[in-house]
Amino acid sequence: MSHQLPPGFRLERKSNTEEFFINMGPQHPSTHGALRLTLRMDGETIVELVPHFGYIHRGMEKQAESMSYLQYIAMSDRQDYLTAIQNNLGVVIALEKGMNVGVPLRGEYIRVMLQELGRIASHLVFYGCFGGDLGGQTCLLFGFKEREMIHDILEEVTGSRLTTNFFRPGGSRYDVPDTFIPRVKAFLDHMEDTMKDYERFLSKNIIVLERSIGIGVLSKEDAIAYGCSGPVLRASGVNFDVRRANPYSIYDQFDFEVPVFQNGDCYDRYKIRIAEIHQSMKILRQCVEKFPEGPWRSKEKPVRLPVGRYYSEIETAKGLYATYVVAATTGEKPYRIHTRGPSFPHIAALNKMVQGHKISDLVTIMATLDPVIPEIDR
Amino acid sequence: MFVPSVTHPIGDFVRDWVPRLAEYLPASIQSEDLNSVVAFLINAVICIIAVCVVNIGSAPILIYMERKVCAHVQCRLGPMRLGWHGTLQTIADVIKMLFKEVYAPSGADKLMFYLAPLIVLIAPFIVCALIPFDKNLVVADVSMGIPLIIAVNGFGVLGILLGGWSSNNKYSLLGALRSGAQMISYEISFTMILLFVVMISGSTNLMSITMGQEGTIFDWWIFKIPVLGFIAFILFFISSTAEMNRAPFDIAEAEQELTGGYHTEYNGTPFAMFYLAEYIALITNSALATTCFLGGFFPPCIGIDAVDNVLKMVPGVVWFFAKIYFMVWCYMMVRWTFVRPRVDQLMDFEWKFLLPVNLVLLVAGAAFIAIGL
Amino acid sequence: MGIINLAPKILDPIPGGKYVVNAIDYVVNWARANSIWPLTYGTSCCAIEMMSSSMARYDIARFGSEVFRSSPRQADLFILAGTITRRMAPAIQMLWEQIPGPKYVIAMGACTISGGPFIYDNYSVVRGAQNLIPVDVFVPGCPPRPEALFHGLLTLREKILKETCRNPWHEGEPKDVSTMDRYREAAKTWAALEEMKDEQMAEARAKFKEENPDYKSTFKPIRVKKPDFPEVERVPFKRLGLTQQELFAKLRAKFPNVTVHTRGEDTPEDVVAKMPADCPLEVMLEKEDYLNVVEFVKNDPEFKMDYLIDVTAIDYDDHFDMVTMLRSLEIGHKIFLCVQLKKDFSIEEEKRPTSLLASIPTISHLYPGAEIKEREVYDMFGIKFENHPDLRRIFLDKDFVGYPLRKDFTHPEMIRRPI
Amino acid sequence: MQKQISTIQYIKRYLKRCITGPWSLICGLSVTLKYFFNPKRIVTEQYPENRKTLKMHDRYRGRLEMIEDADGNNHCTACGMCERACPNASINVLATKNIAGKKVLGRYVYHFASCTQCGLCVEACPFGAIRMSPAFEVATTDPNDLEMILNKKEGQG
Repeated sequence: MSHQLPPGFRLERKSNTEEFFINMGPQHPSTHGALRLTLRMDGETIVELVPHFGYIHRGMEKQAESMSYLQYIAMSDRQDYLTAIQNNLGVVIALEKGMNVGVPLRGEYIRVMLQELGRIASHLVFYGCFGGDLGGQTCLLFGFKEREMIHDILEEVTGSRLTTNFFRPGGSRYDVPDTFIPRVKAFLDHMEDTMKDYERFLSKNIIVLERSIGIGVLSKEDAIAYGCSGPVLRASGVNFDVRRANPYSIYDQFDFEVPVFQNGDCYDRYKIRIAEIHQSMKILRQCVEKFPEGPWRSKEKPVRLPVGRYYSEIETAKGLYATYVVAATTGEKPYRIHTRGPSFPHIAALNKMVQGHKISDLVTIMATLDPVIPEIDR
Repeated sequence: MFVPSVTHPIGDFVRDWVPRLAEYLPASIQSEDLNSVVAFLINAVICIIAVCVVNIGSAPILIYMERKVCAHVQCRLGPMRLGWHGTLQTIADVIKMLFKEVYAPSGADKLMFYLAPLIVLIAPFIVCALIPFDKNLVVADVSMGIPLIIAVNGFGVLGILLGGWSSNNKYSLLGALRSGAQMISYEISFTMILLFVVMISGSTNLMSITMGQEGTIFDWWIFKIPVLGFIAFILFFISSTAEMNRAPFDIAEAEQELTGGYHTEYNGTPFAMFYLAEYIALITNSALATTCFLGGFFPPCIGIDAVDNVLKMVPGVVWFFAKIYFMVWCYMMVRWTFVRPRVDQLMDFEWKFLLPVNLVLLVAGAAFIAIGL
Repeated sequence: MGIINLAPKILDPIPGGKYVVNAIDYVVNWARANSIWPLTYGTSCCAIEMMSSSMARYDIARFGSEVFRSSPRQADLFILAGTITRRMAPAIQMLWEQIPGPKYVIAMGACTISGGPFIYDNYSVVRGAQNLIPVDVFVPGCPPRPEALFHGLLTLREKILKETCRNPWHEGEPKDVSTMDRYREAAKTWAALEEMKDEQMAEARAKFKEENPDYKSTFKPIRVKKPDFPEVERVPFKRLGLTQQELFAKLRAKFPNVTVHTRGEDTPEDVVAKMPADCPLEVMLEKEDYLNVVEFVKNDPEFKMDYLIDVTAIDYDDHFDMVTMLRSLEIGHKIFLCVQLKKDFSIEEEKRPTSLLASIPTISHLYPGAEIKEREVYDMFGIKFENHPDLRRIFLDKDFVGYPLRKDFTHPEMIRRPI
Repeated sequence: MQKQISTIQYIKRYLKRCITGPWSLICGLSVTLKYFFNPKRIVTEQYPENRKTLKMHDRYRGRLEMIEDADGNNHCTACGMCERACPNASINVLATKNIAGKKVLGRYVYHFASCTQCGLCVEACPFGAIRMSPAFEVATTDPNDLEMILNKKEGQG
C-alpha cells in the first residue's frame, strides 16, 4: 500500500490499524511557546513525532552582525528569557576572553549570586509548569509566587524584571545596593520553608509518581548522542556540569554537589531540578557569608575585540549555553556570533522519548524538558 | 386515572383551590379527573420553575465560589473589582456570553452541534427534581428514585459524545471518546455505591433514605455503619467526581493536552450551557451525597438536647444547602489540589481498584446487615 | 451581537424606547468591559510577563480575566505577547478570525507594536501586529511589567465602555506599517525643516556674528565622572583533559594535513603553544579528511569526543568555514574542527544567492544530534550535507528564497540599519 | 524497559501503593488547606488601588526621559552617542544650529514604540543628560502617542 507520509516521518508502517495525524501548535497551551509538533497517532498512542521549529525564528544571528558587542548583550536577554541574566554572562565571558580583562572578586560574587538566583527562578518556573501541565493549576501559581521574590531582587539590582542587560566585560553595570544581601538572606530563609511545602505537595504525590516514573526514558547513550545537557543529561546518569567541568567565574571556590540521577525518566528530571534548587541555595548561602567589599568592576575599556574566534560556555538552568564569537576585524562589531542553546538538542531527542507513550505523556515529557522556544529558534 | 403526586407546600394549596375554581366552569366539562390533572399541571409548572431557579441560580454562585476558593488556595484574591469582592463577576460573564457571536465551525453537524449542550443540561435537571430538600419539599417523590437517577445520569455522556463528534475537530473527538470511556466505567462504581445505600437503607425512595437517617449525627449513613459507611462515602466522592468530569478526573477537557476537549469548538451561549451544566451537575451530585450519606435535611444533632433543640429550630432547607455547599467546597479543594491521572491510569484505577473495593463493600454491607441488624 | 444591534431600530419608535436602549447599552457594556477573557497565546518574553500577571502576585483574576481560554472560540481578548514572525503570522490571523465578536486586541511589548529590537536587518519578523490584525491598545515595554499590562486592560475597558448599540463594535482593518522606518523618516523630515530654517536664519546669523564677533557660549557641558576601577588581569579558567599541544600533536601524527589558523610567520605549533588554557583548540581540515577525522576523534580512546556541542558555519567572500565543536564528556577536552569549503563559483552569478554553494558529508550517523544542527546550517548558509537523512529547511518556510546568514543575503522586506 | 516481577511482588507493591497513595494525597491536601485557611499568605498587590503606594525601584527602566531643570534647560549637546548606542535606532538626535551657528540639540525624538529599555543610551551619554524614568502606565490606544519629543527647549550653547 503506497502511503505518502508528511515530511519528517520516517518509521515504516507496522500496525494495521488506521493511523492519523495530529497537529499540536504553534499555539497550544503545553508546547511552551510557538513550537509545532506533528504527531502520528495510533489511537491515543504516539507512533512518531516530528517537531517543526521556526515559528519564533527572529534572525538574531543575522542582526548581531550589524550590532556592536554591547548591543548584543542586550539582545541575548531575549533568547532564554527565563534566565536572561545567565545569557548575559555567557556572552560577556566570550567578550572578556577577547578583550583579556578580568573581574574583581566582588564582581565575581555578584555574578555567581545572580546566576544562582536566575537558576532558582528558572527551576521554579519548571516546577510550576510541570505541575500545571499535569493538570494541577495550583502548582503553576506556587512556582511563580516565589519567583516574584527573585524578580524583585533582580529588578532592584539590574533595573528590569526579565531583560536584565546587566553584565559588562570586566564586571557588571552597577554595584549591588546595600539592601541586596539582606534581601537574599530573607529570600533564602523564606525559600527553605516553602520548598518543604512544595515538595510535600508534589514530590510524593501518587498521581505524579504514576505519571512520571518510567515515562519518557532517555538512556545515557541517547542523551549523550543527541547532545542533551544540563538537568536532562544529568538525570540520565551523566555527571556533566560546566560549573564543575570547566569552572567559569569563581565556581571552583564553592562547595556544592552536582546531583546526578540514573533513570532518565520524567520523575528523575523533576527531582534533579528540585535538588538543584537546594544546591543553588547552598551556593547562595556561602556567597552571603563571604560577600567581599572592594571594587566590583575592572577598568572600563571600549569593547573592541582583536581578530580571532572566541568561545565561552556556561551552565544555565537549562544546560550548556555556548557563545561563539568571530571577529574578522578589530572593532566594535562582530563578524558573526553564534549561540548554542541547550533546548535545541532536547527537542531533537523528543521523538526518541515519546514513542509508544500516550498524548498525555507527551505533555509531561515536554514539561520536564523545560524548553524555551525562542532560544531554539533564536 | 393515575396522576403522580407532587409534594411541596404549595401543592396542597393548589389541590384545594383547583376544584373550587372549577365550579365556575360549565358543568358539562367538570370532572374529578380533570381537576386533579389541572392541579398536577399547575404544580408541575411551579416545580419546573423552582428547579430552574435552584439550578440556574446556584450555578453563578458556584462559579464565583470556585474562583474564590481556587484563588485563596493559590494565595491570591480572585475577582475583586466588580461588586463587593467581585460578587457580580459571574453575572457579567453570563451577560457577556449571551451577547457573543455564535457560529459553528465549518464541517460541523449543525443540528447535533447545537443539540449537545441541551442534552448535557437535561440530566442534572432531572436528578435535581428527585432530591428531597425538606420533609415536604420534593418535586417528584418517586418510589424508584435511585434507579431513575442511575438511568438519567447515563444520559449526560451522550451530550458530551455528540458535542465532541459533531465539532469536526480531532481534539474534541479525542476528548469526547475519553469522556465516554471514563463515564461508562465510573458509572459502574457510582451505581454500586448507590446500591450499597439502597441495601443498607432498604429503600430506593430518596425520601425514605433520608428519613432513615433521623436522629443524631451518628445515625447518618456515613457514620451509622462503622468504617464501611465512610469508605462508601469516599468511593462515592471519587466516582461522582469522575462522573462530573471534574478535575482531577477532567481528562475529557484536559486543557493542557486537548485545549478543552469536547467543548473546544463551542462559543457563546452553547459554551455557556456546557459551563453551566458542569456546575449544575456539581450541585446535584453534592445534593445526592448529602441525601445518601450526610443525613439530608436533618441537622447535625449530637445527642445533647440543649444543643439539638437550637439546631432543630433552623429549617431543614438551610441545613440541606449548608451541607451541599460543604460538599461543593470539598469537591473544589480536591480539584485545586491534585494533578490529573492519565487516561489509561484512570481506567486502571476504576477496574483494578474501585470496582473490587466496591464489590467487597457490598458483601461486607450485606454481612453487616445479616449479623448486626 | 446581531440582536443587540437591532435594539435601537425596534425600540426607538416606541415612546420611552430610548431609555430602554440606554439601559441595555449600560448593562451589556458593563458586562463586556468587566468580563474580558483572554486567549492563551504567547510566543516569547512577553508571554512570561503575561503569565506573571495572572499569578498570585499580580492576579489578573481581580479584573475577572483569569479565565485564560486555550480555544479562541471562547475568548474575547487577544493579548499579542511576543514577537510575531512571518511564519507565525497566518496562525495569528486565523486565531483572530476564530474569536467571536466583539473581540479586542492588546499589542503587548515593543515587538508587537513595531518590531521592537528586531526592526532592522531582519528578514523574519513582522514589524508590528497592526500589519496583520487591527489592534486596540498598545502597551509599550520590553517586556511591560504586569502593572503596565493591567493599565492596558483598564485602557481597553474605557474603550469598550464608549461603545453603544448605535455605535457598535465593528471589525477594524489592519494597517500596513511594515515598511515604516521611523528613524529615517524623522531624520528626513528634520533635514528638510533644517534646510528651510537655514535659509530663514541666514540673515539673522550673519547679523549676530557682526554684532558679537567674539561670542563664546556660556554653556559648558559637565562630563559625568565615572568611578575609577583597577585593572584586573584575567585568570584563564580551569581546563580538564589533554592540553591543546598534546591534542594537536596527536591529531597531526594521524592526519598530517591538519593545521590551525596562523597569522604572519608563526608555525602552527607556536600558535597552539600560545593559546590561553581555556581557549579550545580549533584545527583546520581538508574537506576530504573531515569524516575520517570525526570518526577518529570519536572512537580513539585518547580523544573520546563523544559529545557534539554544535555545528555552525561562517560565511566569507569565497569560502565557508564550517565549524564542528566536539567535546569529550569523560576526559573533558574540546576540539573544534574547522573545514574550509570553497564556494562553487561555476554557478552563474545571479543564481548564486539562491543556490547551494558547497557540500560536505554529514556526520549525523555518528552523532544523531548533528541532524538538526546540520539542517540549521543548510537553512542558514545553503551548505549541502551529503547523505543527510532529512535535509529540509528548519527555521524558515520551504519556499523562502535565499540563505540569510550569508553576507550577500538580501530580502525585500529587510531594512538596513541606519547607524 | 519494564522489568518482569513475580506475582507476590506485584501484590505487595499494589497493597503498598494502596496505603502510601492516599497518604500522599492527604499530604498534598494538607498544603492547600493550610494555604486556604491562612489569609496572611496572600501576596496579591492590588494595582489600580495601590497607585499611591506603588513605587518602582530607583534603577527601574520605564522609559527614556530628559533631565531638565526648572526652566526646562537640558544638558544635551547633540553629540549623538545615545543614538549610536541604541540597538534598534529608537532615538533620533536631531541637531540644529543656533543663532551663533553652533550645533545644538533641536529635537530629541524618542520612538517609544520600538524602545526595549536596555538602558545603553543612558550608559553611553557622557553628560548625564538622559535617564530612565520609572513611568510604567504607558498604555495607549493611539500608536502616534508613542512617538515622543523629549526636550522642551532647544539645547544650550
